[in-house]
Parts: sequence; C-alpha cells; structure tokens
Amino acid sequence: MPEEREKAEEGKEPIPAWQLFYDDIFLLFFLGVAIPTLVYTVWGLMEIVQIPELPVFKP
Amino acid sequence: MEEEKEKHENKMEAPGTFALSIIFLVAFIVMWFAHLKWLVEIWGVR
Amino acid sequence: MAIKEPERIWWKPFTRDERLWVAMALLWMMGSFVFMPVYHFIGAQNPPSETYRVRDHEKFRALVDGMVAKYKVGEDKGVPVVKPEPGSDVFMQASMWQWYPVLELEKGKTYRIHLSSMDITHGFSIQPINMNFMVVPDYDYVLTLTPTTAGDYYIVCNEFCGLGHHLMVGKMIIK
Amino acid sequence: MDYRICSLTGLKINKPAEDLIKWNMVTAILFLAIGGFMGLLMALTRWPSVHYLDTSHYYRFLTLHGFDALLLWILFFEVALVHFTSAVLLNTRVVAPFSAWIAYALMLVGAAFVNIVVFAGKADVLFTSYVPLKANGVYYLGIIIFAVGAIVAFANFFANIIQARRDKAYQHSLPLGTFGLAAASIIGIVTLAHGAVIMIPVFFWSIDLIKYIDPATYRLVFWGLGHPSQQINVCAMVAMWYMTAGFVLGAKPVNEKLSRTAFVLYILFINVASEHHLLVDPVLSSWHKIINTSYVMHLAVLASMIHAFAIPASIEVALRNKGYTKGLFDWLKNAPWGNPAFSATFLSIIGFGFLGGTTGVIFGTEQFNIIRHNTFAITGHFHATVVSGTTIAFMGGTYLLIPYIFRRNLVLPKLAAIQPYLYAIGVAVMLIGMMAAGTYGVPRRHWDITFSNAIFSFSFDPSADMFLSMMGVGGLFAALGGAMFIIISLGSIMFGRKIQ
Repeated sequence: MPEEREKAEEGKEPIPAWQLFYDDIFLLFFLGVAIPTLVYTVWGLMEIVQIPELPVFKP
Repeated sequence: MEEEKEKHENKMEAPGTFALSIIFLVAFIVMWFAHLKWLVEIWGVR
Repeated sequence: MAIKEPERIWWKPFTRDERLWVAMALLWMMGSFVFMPVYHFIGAQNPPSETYRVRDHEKFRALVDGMVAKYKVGEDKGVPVVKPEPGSDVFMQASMWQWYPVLELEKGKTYRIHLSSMDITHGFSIQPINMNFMVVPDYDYVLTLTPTTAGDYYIVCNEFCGLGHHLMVGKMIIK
Repeated sequence: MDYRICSLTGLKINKPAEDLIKWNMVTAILFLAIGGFMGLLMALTRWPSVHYLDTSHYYRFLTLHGFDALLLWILFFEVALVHFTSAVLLNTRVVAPFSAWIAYALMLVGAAFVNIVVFAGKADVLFTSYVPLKANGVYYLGIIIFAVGAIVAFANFFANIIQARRDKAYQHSLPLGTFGLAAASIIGIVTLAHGAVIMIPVFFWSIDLIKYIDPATYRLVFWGLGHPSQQINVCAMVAMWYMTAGFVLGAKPVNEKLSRTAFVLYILFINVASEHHLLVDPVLSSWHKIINTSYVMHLAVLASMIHAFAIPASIEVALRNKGYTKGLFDWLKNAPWGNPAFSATFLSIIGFGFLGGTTGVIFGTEQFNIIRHNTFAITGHFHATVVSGTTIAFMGGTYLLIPYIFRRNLVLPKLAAIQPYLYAIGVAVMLIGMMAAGTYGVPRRHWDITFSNAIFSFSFDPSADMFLSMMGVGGLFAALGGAMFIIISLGSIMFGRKIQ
C-alpha cells in the first residue's frame, strides 16, 4: 500500500499506545512505586496488625 | 507489505542462541524437579 | 543500538525464535507459579502460617514449663526430655543459646509445635532432614508437624544470634 | 558548556558527568577491594580444614563483607552508570552537578560511618541487623545517611532525563541502556525509601529514644530494602550487558519491544520478591506469601528469561552480520573472547542465568523454601546473582569505561584478558560448593558447623565437608581474580597510557 508507506516515511504514522506507555518513564515510576508498596508493604503491615493474641491452652 | 511482514515473522534470527536457551530451560526444569523430590522426602508440615 | 535512541516506531512483531522462546518461558513460569497454590491444597509440606502474638514472654515460658512438668520422661545432658500426647500442643522455647526442652515424638503422629523466642531472632533447622523455619521474638509460630521417619534429629540455630550462635543445638527423638 | 568529544565513541562528554563517573567508579573499586578481602577471610573460615578467624572476628568481618561488597561497591558503580546513561549516552549534561556531589558526599560519609563502627567492633549484627539485636547508633545513622545520598543520586537520573528532553537530546524513546538504568533508578528509590523508613525508628531505638521495635515489622520493611537493592543490580547489570554488546560489537537489540517489555516487567513486579526472606516466617498469611513470591505470577522471572535470550541473540546477529554464519555456533567461536569487556559480559550472562536465576526461582518457591531457607545454598544463590552476575558485569563495564572516561589504555592487557575467566571460574566453583553443602543442611552465617562445644553434638554428612573445601578452593581463585581486577583497574586509571 503506497499510501501507508508514504505516511511512514513522513513520520506521521501514529505511535502505538504500548510504545507510548513504555516511553512514559514517570507513569512507570508511579506504578513501580505503588505496586510493591501496596502488594508487599501495606498488605504485610495490615496482616501484622491483625495477628491474634496467644490463646489460653490447657496444660 | 503483508508478504514482508510474514517473512519477518517466520525468520529465525538467532538459531544458535535459541539452541542455547533450550539447554538453559532444560537445566532449569531438571533442577526444579530435583528440588521437588527433596521436598516430598521431608516430614509433613502445614 | 542499546546506546542510541531507537527508530521512531520500534513496536514491531516478533520473529519466530522470539515468539517461541517467550511462549515456552511463559508456559514454564505459569507452571511453576500455579504449583504454589495447587501444592498448598494437595501437598503435605507447606510453610505454616498460624501465628499468635506473644506480648509477655513469661506467658509462653509458663506454657513450656507446664508442658515439661506434665510430660517429662527423663533428662538428656541436663535438658528435660518431654513426651507429649500425639495431637497436642507442644511448646519449644528458643533463647540464647538453647532449645528447650528435648522432644520425644511418635513417628506418623501429628503435633502442633509452638515456636517462640525469649530474646532475639533464631532459626529452627531440623537436621539431617533439613527443614527450616524462623523463630521471631514476640510471636508464636505454630508448625503442624508430622514426623515420618524415626531416629535422633538435631535442631540447629541457623539465624545469627550472637557469639554463642554455633553452640545452640537442640534435639528431637522420633520413635 | 564544558564538553569534549570522545575520540573512540564519538560521544559528547560533559565535564561534570565525567568527574562524577570517575569518582564514583574509583570509590566503588576501593570498596570492592575491602569487601573482597573480607570475602577471602570468610572463605578461609568456612573452609573446614583452615577455619581461620575466631568467632567474633568472623561475624564482624562478615558484617563488613556484606555491607562493602553487596551495597557499597555495587551502588557506587551504579551511580556512575546513572551519570553515564543519563548524561553521556544522551550527549547532554548533568543538570545539577551540585546535588550529584552532595549525593556522593552523603553516600561516602554514611559508608565511612558504617565501616568505622563495624571495624571498631560496635556493630556485630550482620548485614540484616534483625532487631532486637542492637548495634551502636552510628551504624544505623551511617545506613540512613548512605540511603538518603543514594536516593538523591537516583533522583538526579530523572532530573537529567527531564533536562535532556528539554534540550531535545532525544525525541521519543530513551536508548535501551538508559531505559535499563531508569528501571534501576525507579527500583532504587522504592528500595532506599524502605531502608530510610525502617532505619530511622531503629536509630532512635538504638539511642533509647524509642522503647520498642516490632521484630516482624522490621523484617518486613527491612527486606523492602534488602532484596530490591539487589533488583537495582539486576536492572543495571542487564543494561550493562546491552551497552557492552553495543559498544564492543555494535550489537543492536534484536527487538526493542522484547527488551523493553522485560524492563517494564522488572519495574512493575520484581520488587515484591522481598517476600523470599519471609516464607518460613510466622506472621504473614499464605496468600501474602504466594502472591508476593510469585513475583506476581513469575512475570518478573519471564523478564530475566527474555533478557537471557535477547542479549546473546543480539550478539549473535551482530557477529553473523560480520560474516560468521556457518552452522549454529560459528559466531560463538569467533566472538572477541580476548576482550575482557566482552568476555566478562558473556560470563556474567551464563553465571547469572544458569546458576543465579534458576536457583532464585526455585528457592523462592514457597514450599521449596522450607528445605533451603538460611542454609548455605542461599548464600550460593546470591553469590551467583551478585558476584557471578553483577560484579563480573561491572568488571567488564570498568574495562569498557576506562578508555572512554579516564582516557587511558588498560595496563597489563594480557592479564586483563584472562582475569574475567579466572574470576568467573573461581566464583562458580565456590558457589556450586556452597549450594551443594546447603543441600546437606549446612547453615549460612555459622562459625562452627562441627558444634564441637555445643551441648548436643552432631555432624553433617561427610560430603558436606568436601563441598565446603571446594568452596574454599574456589574462593581462593576468586580472590586472586579479584585482586587482579583491582590492580589492573586502579593501575590503568593511574598509570595507563593516555589516549588523545
């Protein structure tokens, strides 16, 4: 398709969305901070807070 | 255009590396199953 | 080039070897990931997660002493040997640098072994069967343990706990 | 602006960037010398028939070995790479040299605090310093200062990138090497923030201003520092692999999409691997353990497997283009094996992939961890990743950058050509010995596995002794290779023939 090729040569072909996402360093920064902090640290701290007291055992 | 794309997709760019990678994957799987064997030999715990 | 900016659009289809390798790697990774939850239901060996908070170390020590008083059957090198009933709660106390008491368990029976530390973090490593768990102060870690082989087993501390770390060895007798 | 054009690469090198890279690299190498020497003492002590150090010195020097070799050598080198990739590769400048020097000074002061207090015997707590084991306050203060300095250094990366964008140094996408260091910097900031967050209360606790630190909380947050700091290395190391292949062979990533996807997977998912240290801990639920150890469905491991394919593939393609096209492995036979920058990179890929990556996934599987946690096998695993992976890659990086940045040729080129092999083989023998001894249950961080004075005495399978001796012999060769690296790199920096 000559039209398409022409477009590419002019550099007008749109950049794929995934490529834009990968190039967005600061969005990646945000996700890279948020995911481990929530999934590992915050969830972990919530579990530590909720641990029950040692129950009474019959000797 | 289509033809070119198909040709690209059927190309083996790095057959040597691909072969090395398969060796790696096999070694990985063998090590994994060796550990599974060690695991089932220990006492029950949960 | 890795050292230069790539062409304007680099989002391009994979070649055959790339596609095959990613597919194989992904398949194997999914397999080894799914293993974890699946083995959790079908496997006999899984890391326990039953835990209690021990605010007062004396409370745990009293449980250990109560168990020793009730089930003591002898002494080994000055440490009481305890033979608790199968299925019961068994208390094992870690401190610098001793495992207390010595346990005598029956092969094939299940016990609830409570681990807690009186001072700092220790590592509970049963040798030579090579099973390893952490003992954290202020927490009680409950292992639901079923010994399946008889013999003398030793408990090595495998988390650094000060200069006497290498002296911290305990014992379990499985009959 | 103060620029020069590199005669070898055509890169435009900014003077402050050049100075920062020089100082950070030399500091890194000096800490490697200290940490590596401590490593030799460790190997000599764990070698049963030598058993060199006494108890307290063993634990003291083990603390120092961990801190200097694992954190200082690697992080100083990574800061050098931050400036190299964000300023030099983009042919632009360090936007705020002042803050970059502040970062360097903070890191150096923190590092000096820790080294001095450990040498003085006031902090025999090992690298992990699990509370309530207590060190002198200076130790924690040193770590905090160092972590803050490193955060500032990584923040500099992003400042440079923003400026480069404004200066039109790049249009849309960063070069892959820079992208890799962006991943490293993102992970670095998460990591060091965790370190600062937990070490500040612990510092106050060590000077009795706070009464109590919960041991489980400490373990959780500490490993938010301890493990991801190694993921910074993974990203920086992989970026170094790509860059070395690019500089030495003109290799081009086979598919930018593939390589960048792998880095994105690292950024998103690799940090949760901190959980590996807590698998046989009380406290956390099984779901927390499974989700986190899975690196979120093992996708971060997939990333490593992508790089392990993509980099050799790019090398293969570059060499095939040079005419080595016969059969499957003609290119491999004709690779520049005598170039230490290239050989170090290739050895690093093999060591990291076959030994470090595989064992990491296996030991990090929730159930397998029961049979490996805190055994010597774990020590073997992380020496495979950090030494036979990152350290060798950075040694190659040093050989690569000395001509570009210091403008000097390598001294002793024949020795430099064999150094990576000697070091890699020594390390491989050492860590295979460690892993094998670990399968017999030999604990890590343990001065006397004969338990000769313990109340109950017990011996490991005699094969364990054989593997520990193997570790000792490998450790000697590795130490020799390491010493050669120090001599060659510092010698070249000081006395190498000048390049105009």
